[in-house]
Order: sequence, then C-alpha cells, then structure tokens
Amino acid sequence: MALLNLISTINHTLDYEMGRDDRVVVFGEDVGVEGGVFRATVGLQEKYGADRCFDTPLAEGAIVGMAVGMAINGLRPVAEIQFSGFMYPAYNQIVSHVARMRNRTRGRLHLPLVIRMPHGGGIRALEHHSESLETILGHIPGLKVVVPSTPYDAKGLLLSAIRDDDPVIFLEPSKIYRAFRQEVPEGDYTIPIGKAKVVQEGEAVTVVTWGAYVHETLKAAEQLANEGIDAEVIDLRTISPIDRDTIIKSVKKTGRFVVVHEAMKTYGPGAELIALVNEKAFLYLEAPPTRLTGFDITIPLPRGEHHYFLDSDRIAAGIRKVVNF
Amino acid sequence: MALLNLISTINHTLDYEMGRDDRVVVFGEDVGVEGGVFRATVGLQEKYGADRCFDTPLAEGAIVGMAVGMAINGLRPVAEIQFSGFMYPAYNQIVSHVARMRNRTRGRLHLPLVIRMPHGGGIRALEHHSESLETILGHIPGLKVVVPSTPYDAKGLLLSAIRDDDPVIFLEPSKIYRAFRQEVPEGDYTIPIGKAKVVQEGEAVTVVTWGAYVHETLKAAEQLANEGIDAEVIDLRTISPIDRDTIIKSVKKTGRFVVVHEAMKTYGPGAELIALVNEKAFLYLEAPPTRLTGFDITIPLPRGEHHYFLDSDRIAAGIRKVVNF
Amino acid sequence: MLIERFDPLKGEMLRIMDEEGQIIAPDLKPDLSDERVLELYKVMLLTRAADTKALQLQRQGRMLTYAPNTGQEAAQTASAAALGENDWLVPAFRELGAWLMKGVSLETIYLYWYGNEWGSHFPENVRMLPISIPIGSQLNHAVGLAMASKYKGERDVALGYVGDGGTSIGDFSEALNFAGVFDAPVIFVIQNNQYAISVKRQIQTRAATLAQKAVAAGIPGILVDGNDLLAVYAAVSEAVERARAGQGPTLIEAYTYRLGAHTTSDDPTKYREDNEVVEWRAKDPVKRVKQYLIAQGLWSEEQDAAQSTEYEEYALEVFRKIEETGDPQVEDLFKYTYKEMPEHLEEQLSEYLQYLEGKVK
Amino acid sequence: MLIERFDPLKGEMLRIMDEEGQIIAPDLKPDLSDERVLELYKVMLLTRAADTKALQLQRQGRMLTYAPNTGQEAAQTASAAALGENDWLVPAFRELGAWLMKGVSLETIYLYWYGNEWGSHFPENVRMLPISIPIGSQLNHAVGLAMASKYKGERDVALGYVGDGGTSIGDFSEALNFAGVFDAPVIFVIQNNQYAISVKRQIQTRAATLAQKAVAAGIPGILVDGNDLLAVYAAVSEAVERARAGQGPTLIEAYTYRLGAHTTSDDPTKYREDNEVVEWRAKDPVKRVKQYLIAQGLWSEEQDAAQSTEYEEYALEVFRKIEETGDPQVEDLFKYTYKEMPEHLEEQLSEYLQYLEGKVK
Ligand SMILES: Cc1ncc(C[n+]2csc(CCOP(=O)(O)OP(=O)(O)O)c2C)c(N)n1
Ligand SMILES: Cc1ncc(C[n+]2csc(CCOP(=O)(O)OP(=O)(O)O)c2C)c(N)n1
Ligand SMILES: [Mg+2]
Ligand SMILES: [Mg+2]
Repeated sequence: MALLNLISTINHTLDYEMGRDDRVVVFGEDVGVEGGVFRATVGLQEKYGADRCFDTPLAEGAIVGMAVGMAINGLRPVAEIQFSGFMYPAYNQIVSHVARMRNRTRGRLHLPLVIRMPHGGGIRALEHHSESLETILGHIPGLKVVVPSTPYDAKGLLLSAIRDDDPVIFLEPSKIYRAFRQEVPEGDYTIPIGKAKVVQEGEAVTVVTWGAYVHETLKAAEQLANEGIDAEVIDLRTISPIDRDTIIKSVKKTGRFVVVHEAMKTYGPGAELIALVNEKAFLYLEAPPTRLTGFDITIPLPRGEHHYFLDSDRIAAGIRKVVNF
Repeated sequence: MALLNLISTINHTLDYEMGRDDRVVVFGEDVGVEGGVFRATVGLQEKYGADRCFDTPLAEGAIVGMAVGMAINGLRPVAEIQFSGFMYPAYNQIVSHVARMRNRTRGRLHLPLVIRMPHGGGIRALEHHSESLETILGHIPGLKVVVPSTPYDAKGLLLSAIRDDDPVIFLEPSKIYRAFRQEVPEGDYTIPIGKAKVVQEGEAVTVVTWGAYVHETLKAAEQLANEGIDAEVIDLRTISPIDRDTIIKSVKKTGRFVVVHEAMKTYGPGAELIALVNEKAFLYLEAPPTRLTGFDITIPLPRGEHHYFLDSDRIAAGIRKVVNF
Repeated sequence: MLIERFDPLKGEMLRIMDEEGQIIAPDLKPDLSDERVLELYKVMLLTRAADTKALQLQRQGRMLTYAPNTGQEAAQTASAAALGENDWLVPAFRELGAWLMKGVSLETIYLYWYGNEWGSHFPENVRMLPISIPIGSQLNHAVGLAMASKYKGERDVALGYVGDGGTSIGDFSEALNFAGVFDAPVIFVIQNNQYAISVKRQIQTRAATLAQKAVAAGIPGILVDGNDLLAVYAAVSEAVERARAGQGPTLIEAYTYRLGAHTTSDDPTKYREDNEVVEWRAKDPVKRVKQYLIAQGLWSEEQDAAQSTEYEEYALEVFRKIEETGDPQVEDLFKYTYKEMPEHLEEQLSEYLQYLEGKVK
Repeated sequence: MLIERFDPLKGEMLRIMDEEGQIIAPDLKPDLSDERVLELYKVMLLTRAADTKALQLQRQGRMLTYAPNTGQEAAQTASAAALGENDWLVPAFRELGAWLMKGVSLETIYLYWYGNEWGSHFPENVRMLPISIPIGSQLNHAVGLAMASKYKGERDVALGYVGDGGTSIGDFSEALNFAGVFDAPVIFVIQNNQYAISVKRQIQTRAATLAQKAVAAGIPGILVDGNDLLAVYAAVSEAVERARAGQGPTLIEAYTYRLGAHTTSDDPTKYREDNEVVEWRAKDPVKRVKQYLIAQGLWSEEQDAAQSTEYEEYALEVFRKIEETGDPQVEDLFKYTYKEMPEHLEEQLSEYLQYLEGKVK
C-alpha cells in the first residue's frame, strides 16, 4: 500500500501495467521526455524506453489515429490528450473509427485502446483547459467513458480500461489530481467499468454525481445530515454504459432524484439520467427529478470560473429543495 | 408562389439572399461548378460568379475556419458540409471558435455565419452519410441549431439564419429533400429561430419531434385519431435554443409527453426535453414522459437501416402506450 | 534508387511502359516475370468486369451506391501486388483491384456495396482494414499499424491509399509527418485521378505535383505514371523494400484518371469535357498491359474476350447469391457495438424483436 | 525578391544584422529609418519589461498562467511592424511584441493573462483577433479574413502566427493549402522557438526546415533569422507587399528561441540543457538591436537602463489597476453567449443572482 494522490496513482498504474504487459505503449504530447504536463507519465520513458513511452508531434487526430492502427496490430495503446479541450481535433477519429471499428467489421477488428485526458475545470487554467465532455462522448455508441473520483478507483478503473477489449475514454478530473491522498494497493485489482458505487447510503434522496463533484456532493450531504436529511450519494464512475440498476434501485427507495455535474446543463449528461429515472421509476417519484449543473455558457476564464462551479452550499441548497418539495 | 421541394427551396433561398445581400458568399466541396452533390447550390456560381459561390479543397475544418475569418471581416458566409458525418473534422472550429468568438471577446467580434448540412438517414447511402448531430451541437453554448421540416419553413428559417448575427447550424433532413413539394412564396419572409410550431393541436398527449420525423409522426397521429386519440404534435424546428414555452404549455394541457427522434437514445436530444418537462411541468404529468428514438448503435448500412428508423406504426404504438398508461 | 532519380519538384515522372505497351525504360523494369504480369493483368480484368457488372446492377436498382474504378486498375493492382502477405493494406474506398489482389473475395466486396456490414469482415489472413469513408483519416491507421509492427520487431509494412482530394485534409499531412518523425515502415499511395467528385485537381492544391507534399514531412516522394503497371509496381516495391529495411516512409503519387463517374450518384458531364475523357481513354492501363502480353505471346484478343466474359458472368453469379442472403440479422445490428452487449442494448433489441413479432402476427 | 534568393530546401537563411548588431548584408537592408528601428526597439524593450514583470507577479501568486516571450521579441515586433493599420493580425498566444506593436494596450493584455475575457476585447481600430489557444486553428481564420478583404476589393492583408509545434497539426497544412488555391493575401509566420513545451523541434517533424512546408501547398516559403529584427522585417514586408499586390500567400519561418519557460507552469530544466540556453542568450535579439542603435549614436546604455526601469514600473502600475478592477461581473458571463440572451440563460442568471443575494444576507 502507498499513500498516493490521483496523478501519482495514474503514473503508478501505467507503470504497473507496462511492467506486466509489454503490449502497453504510452504516448502523446510531452508524455515522454518530460513525463507529461501533469507528470502522469513521469519516469516511464526512462524505465521502459522511448519505444514504449514517447512524445508525439502536436496533432491529436494523428495521436488517436495512430492508436487505432496500433490496437489493430496487437498493441494496447494508451494515448494521452493533454487537456480535454484538445480532444476536438481527434473527434473525427474517435467517432468515426474508435467507436465503430468493431461494429463496422462485425467483430473482425476491435480496438483495445485507452484515451486518457484531464477533464473539467477548477485549476485556474487558460481557455479550453476546463472542458466537460461527458455528453459528446457518452452519446457515441461503441465508446466506454469512465471518470474516477479517487486514487483507489482510478487504479482499478484504469487497469480495467487498459485490459478492456473495447476502447475506453478515461477522463481524469484535473481539479483533484493533487487534492488528497489515499491508500492505493500496490498489487493487482480492477474495478468493473459500467458499475456505479453507492458512496453514502441514505433514504431521503438519491444524488448521482461523478469525478471531482463527488467530493463537493459528499460535503453537501454532510451539511444536510446535520439537518436530518440523509442523502444517498452515488458515484456514477462510468458515463457510458450507464449502471442503470444502481440508480433505479436507489430512486425506488428514496423517491427523489438529483443529478449534480459540472458540464453545461442543456443536452448535458444530467438530462439522460433524468430521462432514465422517468422511464424506470416514474411511479416512485415524489418530487421533480432535478439537475444541479454548470450554466449554459462557455466555462469562464479563471477570474470568473468560481461562479460556474457548484460548491457544497449550492449543492446542498438544491438537494434541500427537492427533499422539501 | 412556386411549388418547390426542400432542396430546391434551399437553392431558391440562397439565390434570393445572394441577390439581396452581396455579403453572402456560399462555398464548400462541389458547391461551385457542380452546384452541390444534392444540387442545393446549382446555378449560383453562374449567376453570382466564382467569388461568391465556389468550390473548396477537401477540408471541412478549413471550410469552417475560413468562414470564421470571413464573418469577422464583414461577410455573411454560408458554408456547406457535404454530409453531417463529415462535420467531425470541423468540430474543433465549431466548438472552439464558432460558438465562442462573441463571448470570448465580450461582444467585440461576432460571427454571422451559417453552416448548412444534410442531416439524418433514410437515403440508403454509404457509412457516415446518415448521422444525427442534435446533441453534440445542441450542447454547445453559443450555437443556434435549426432543423426545418418543410420547404416553407426551410426558406423562412434559412433567411433568419443568414441574417442572424450569431452562428447558425442548419441541419437539412436529406431524407425529405425531394419527398414532397409545397407552395413557397417568392418574396421575403422569415420564421423566427427559437420558436417551435404546433403542427397539430390535440388534448391527449404532447408529441415533440422535428425534421423528417414530423411527417412520420403526423402519420402516426392520424392513425391514433382514428382510434379517438388526439395527439398534439409540435415541430421543434430549433434544437437550440429550445422553445420551452410552447412545449411546457402543451404538456400542462395534455399531461403526457412523448419525444420522437432519429438520433441515438442515450445522451440524445430527447433526454433534454424530458428533463425540461420534469423541471417545468412535473405536477401535470399523468404518465412517464417517453422517448421514441433510434437505438444506441451506429446507424446501420442501407440493408439494415430500416430497422433503425421509426415508422408511423412504431411511433403510434409508442404514443398509445403513454396515452393508455 | 528511383526516389533519387525522379524528383517531383522537377516534375519528373517515372514511366516504364508506354501507352502502346512498349517498354521505354528497360533499365528500370522491375523484377516481375511475364507470368506474374499476366496474373496481375487478370486481377485488372476481374476488377474491370466487377465494375462493369456493378454499374449494370446499380442501374437495375439492385446494387446501391457504387464507386467505380475503371481507369485506375494499374495503380490499384500493382501497388497491392508489391506487398507481402503479412503486410497491411489500408484502403480509402476506390481500390477494388488492390483489395482483390490482397485476397478479399468479390463476395465480400459486393456485400459491402450492397449495404451490409459483413462486407467489411475479412478473413483472418487478409491483412486489410475496412473501407474508410472519412477522407484521409485512414492514413494515420496505416502509421499505427506500421509502428506496431516495428515495435514488435516484425518486418511487416503498411500501405495506405488516399485520393488527390484526400491530400487536402489535415489527416494526410499529419500522417506523413508522424511517419517521418517515427520512421514508420509505411507507404502512402495517392491515386491522383484528377478529381475529387467534381473538384479538379488544380482546385485541390496549388502544388504542381502531389508527390512534392512529401517535402513538408521531410520524407521521399515520387511521381509515377499511375496507368503504367510496371512503373507503379517498381516504385511501390522500392518503397516497400526501404520500409522493410528500416529506411522509413515514402509518398507515391500515382498519376491516373477516373474514366467513370465518382459514384453511381454522380453525373460527370456536369463538370468535365468529353474530350478529356477521350484523351485518357487512350491511356487505358488495361489495354496497355494487354498489348504487352500479346506482344510477349502470352495472351490473345480471343483469350481476353473470353476471360472478360467469364469474369462478368462470375460477378453476376456472386451478386445473385448476395441478393438472396445479403440482408442483415437484426441481432447483428446490436451485437458488435461492444464485446459484450450492455444491458440497455439488450433491452432495446428485445423490445424491438417483440415489436417485430407483434407485427408479423 | 528575397523568396527567390533564399531557398529553404537548400537550408538558406536570411540574415541582415549579426549577433553584434553589425549589418552583414547591406544590400538586403529594408527601407527602415534608424528612428523607426528605435521605435521598434522600444516595443521590444516594453515587451521584455512586461514579460519580466508578469513573471515576478506570477511568482507572487498575483498573475495566473503566463506565456513568456523573452528571446522572441524581434520575430514578434518586426513581423507586426510590417503590417499597415488596416491589416489583420491573427495571433496564436506568444506574440506579445506583435500585439503591442499592433496597438493593443498592455492593460488589455495583462487583463487577459489575469483571466478575464475583457482582455480579448480590443478597440474597433485594432484589427487583431483574440488569442487562439487551440494550436493552429487560427490560421484558417487568417485565410478567411484575407479572402473577405480580397472579395471586397480592399487591399488589407492578414498575418497569422503559429509555433513550430503548430506546424504539425492539420489546420496548418489546410490553411496553407487554401491560401494557395485561393491566392489569399495572407502571410503565415512560424515562430520556430525550437520547442513545443518540452518537445524538441526535431521530434516535431523530420523536415529539415519548417519553411519548406510551403512546398506542400505550392506557395513560397522563406527561412529567416528570427532574432534579427531587420531580416524578419524585410521578409515580412516583402510578403505583405506581394499579398497586397495580388501575388498570394507566403510562409515565413522565423528561427528563434524561447529563453524562458513555456509558461509559468513549466520547468524547462526537465527537458533541455543549460548550455543550449546560454548559447542562445548570446543571440539575444534585444541586445543586438541595442548595440546597433548605440553604434548609430541613437541610444546609450544609460538610456536603455532608464527606459527598461520605466517600462517595468509602468507594467507594475498597469497590473495594480487590474488587480483592483479585473474581476468579472456575473452578468458578463452570460450576456455574450448570444446577441440576445435566450430565456433559459436569463433564468439561470437570475436564479444564480438570487442565490448570491441569499448568501450575502
Ligand atoms: C471528410 C470527408 N469529407 C467529404 C467526404 C465526401 N466525399 C466522398 S468522396 C469525396 C471526394 C474524394 O476525392 P479523392 O480523394 O480524390 O478520391 P476519389 O473519389 O477521386 O477516388 C468526397 C468529398 C468524405 N467522404 N469525407
Ligand atoms: C490543439 C492543441 N493541442 C495541445 C495544446 C496544448 N499546448 C499548448 S502550447 C503547446 C505547444 C505549442 O508549441 P508551439 O506551437 O511550438 O508554440 P510555442 O509554445 O513554442 O510558442 C501545446 C501542446 C493546445 N493548446 N492545442
Ligand atoms: Mg480523386
Ligand atoms: Mg515552439
């Protein structure tokens, strides 16, 4: 066991899996010599050589496109996109090829590849460094989309992702890269993709969230607990495919539903979860299922970004409303 | 008045506005000499010259990027993307610049440009020619996204789009390009962006749809009318921003809500409308709001695509369930 | 080395066999026996027959949209012929001769154009990716295949195709650049057929040749007569050898012409003059090789006619089978989205099957 | 014409003033009075002072992420100086000298790096686009601006900047290609500062020069000493004149070096040797021009020191003002998404304002 933060866990996990499986190769911009702008890949080039961990020219489309070819020819590439806002140049590759190769060839080819990227805001960075991509990736059949919220989960989920025979987009909440440490076992363990986790049990209301917002939501739940409101908090962990059972079971128990996320509201990820709850648990609902989300604006530059985020106060206020409906 | 189908209406409208406003320029792949693979721009190069209607090299990102520069420097570009499936290479330009220039510059620059593209399936075409893009465009703040369902609407909406000071994505349901003709006034008229249209009044259930599916849904409504179920059918016309009032008013009247669309279900456009109805009319709901949508698969190649589409039977069956809930 | 002798910046083009099938550069003639030339020729003939038949069937409303290859058979067949069995072929969408050469069956190819995903399911031993419709995007896959091969210490190379239109999209430049930086064992073949749908090559780029685009990536480029089977074979073979020997990537522009329409949805009279087509018909790559083979005493007009007829009949027969069996299973539309079908897809499938059942009753 | 005299394929580089500020190619010296050189020099000095101050402030935790320019002042200032008032400047994100030259105030620039969108709101008469973070994407905007200018029959040109890293992304090639095809009056300036964050220029591309990437688009390219104010000015001026005269686009590689970190989040000791930095410090573009001006009797070390101090004080003063007023209005975060605020945004804004009010109470 080691006490690791999220970013060192990513580093440890890549190291672990590269050590175990020499089909795993890691690349992207500044990934090799420097070890990544966030230091996710630090030391890997020294340890495994420049043919297993290397820098690429600046071209996200080619990075992902190359990963496609490598995956077909027997490797398990783990590509890094430097920030989620620079995923867009690779979107054509992701939608048109990464997501479709298995279906297109009726199973003849498949793509065991992972695309990692820092995700979301909160690090006071420049424009395009704070994007939330859940919807535009989650909507695409053939992709799996994962967001860990803790170091422990990150290792288990990333190992699952690399070992998955389908492509996995691995969104890392950069806000909590260094926010806290946790005991992370040095050995092998996986956490299944597609399974949510009840991180706090409760009876009053079901609150689903993921990534950095899990922690803000748990804080809100603590506030509410002091008021006698016991919220059930679920960490979705996988954006796609959605763990419907865990959510629906909880809503059937609580009768109330709130989804909390950083992404923009309209056509955002929360909409899907509300539609799902309507489909599967409508008659159990005692209050309108509610979204607590980012505004429908471009996430502001650092001086304004705090307005965009939901802090635990705003989350608590939103949940309170649903409980008191 | 002339009896026009959808594609000739697009052609007529571009012609009309180019005649009226010489800031309007039209370009894209095969748009000039050939007049477009669907003939949307036929005759325009002859009439207005090759500096106003022209072919570009094959690069969607550059097409949209060039439009951005032109719009800043005083023109009103109307760019064509040959099929919605080839929007992806331009997605970076659309998200990172088209949608954001006004906000980024606090109003100093704005982008009066239109990006037109055929949209959706049903023309028995090759892979990537049948994509539904509502979610991944509608989720982006700063874009307006329009889908006409008739020739008459297409002219009014396209004129609004070209004259809008904000960027408009104009999705043209290729399935109905030549499906039917309608009287289209030769003169000037606009239809406001952001306003839905009640295409059939009814009391039993609110059904929202758009594009080619309006016609299938109206057929379903006819079947249902014979059974004594009078559905209210709303043509959304604008994917973003959503006309919330028209939808909510209707749901408050009918107490039941169905959304019908071709796009994939999960994280699809219907989810947003259901979340909206929950937020604004929860207490009026007498049955679970329901989605009738495409499956969560890549739209199949032509021999299988009919399985993907909803015909009026399936739509009627879905609505019936909600009404009989 | 050919790449040193033919500089695209000087407009030099590699030609070995002229328009009458005469060898004009005997010193450059590749190591290809006349028997092998005949084999390649037969693939060209089959390509043309399959094309002809597909167009007929399309006009009868039996085949869907189809992209014809007529005029480009040499560029296609010779380039694929230069590959070994374990080398990877990465298509764009107009390389019928190459696919047949690589060992894909006409059944499979017709099934693809018939509109069925099983048409992209090739046998294990055929190292070819499926058709890639998003122009240019496939070239980065070729780089990745090549990189993996190099990483594993194998000697297999990858060859990616693209059209003249495809050289304008960013993916093309990015792929060449990556290949250069990583010294990937990859060959890029541009089939410059002078048009991207209706857009003439001159509107695609101001560069005098497409081969010179290699300069941007610091890799060698060569321009070859794409209607000359021997020239294409020689250039691609050299590139394959170089790649296999660890000498990195090559860009090859095969200068050719699409004699037919872009696809069956296209009407080329809208954008090009007949006399241009007539001129290029004289350069027909099939005719050239035929004349060569006849001159070598290996072939005759009679054999040629008989063989063409046989191939057309074969193509029709293949298609008839597909018409009977080419419709997909509903389950197949869902089954291959992921390795295991997630619950929500199971649900969607079973609801739909139920609906279909109800409808039948 | 310079573009004919300096062929990047032969590795030729335009140099006019050497590292000691001596004119080594008097015949190529551009038409630039010494008084004007002094003006440009002052912009270079201000650039360096603003940089120095920004870094100090960042270390104090008062400024956010900042991208330093030290070492690249000549490439930036001289290229922008070659533009007329109505010409368009299209930045990437590391061209401080160019922005100041173009007339953007330091207030506005600091406000941008302070993290406020008003820092991208320039006055009507300053024809400059906002900073573009998505690498390479801005070059197509430059093409569009130029095309519109041409369409309207105006004589304004557009100049777009990009880094060495930015030459690898597809947008770069697409923009050059479009510019070539449409003969757009546009100039592309690569500031090759040898690094894209930590990635060395040699890993960015195998091309021997970046200027040669012009060959792919069939447009002229030229390599210039980017630390030579006169060389950059001469090359860009010629390109501007050509563009204005309807002779189309030019690609210019300004060969320079980033003496500082990529941004304040970056630690360059992780990826480069000190001695490399020392070597390049000797080529400092600011020092060169200073020596030149002193030699012309127009400037002195004393004046230089005084001017630098004055600029640093000015920069600090500017920043102090921003610290007081640089926080955004909540309304502004919503108001500029569309021309008119749609109902759902009105609702989100008013709910949030209500929440804030409740919090204050
Ligand atoms: C990214 C993208 N944009 C547009 C299209 C539509 N399209 C299909 S083929 C084609 C022209 C391709 O020209 P070229 O590369 O020369 O190949 P050819 O058809 O001549 O073989 C176009 C524009 C596409 N398939 N992909
Ligand atoms: C499309 C994209 N990918 C990645 C990044 C992250 N990033 C910011 S600057 C940079 C390096 C840019 O290098 P270069 O073009 O040489 O400019 P320089 O920083 O040297 O001025 C990278 C990778 C980005 N901004 N945009
Ligand atoms: Mg072509
Ligand atoms: Mg650089």
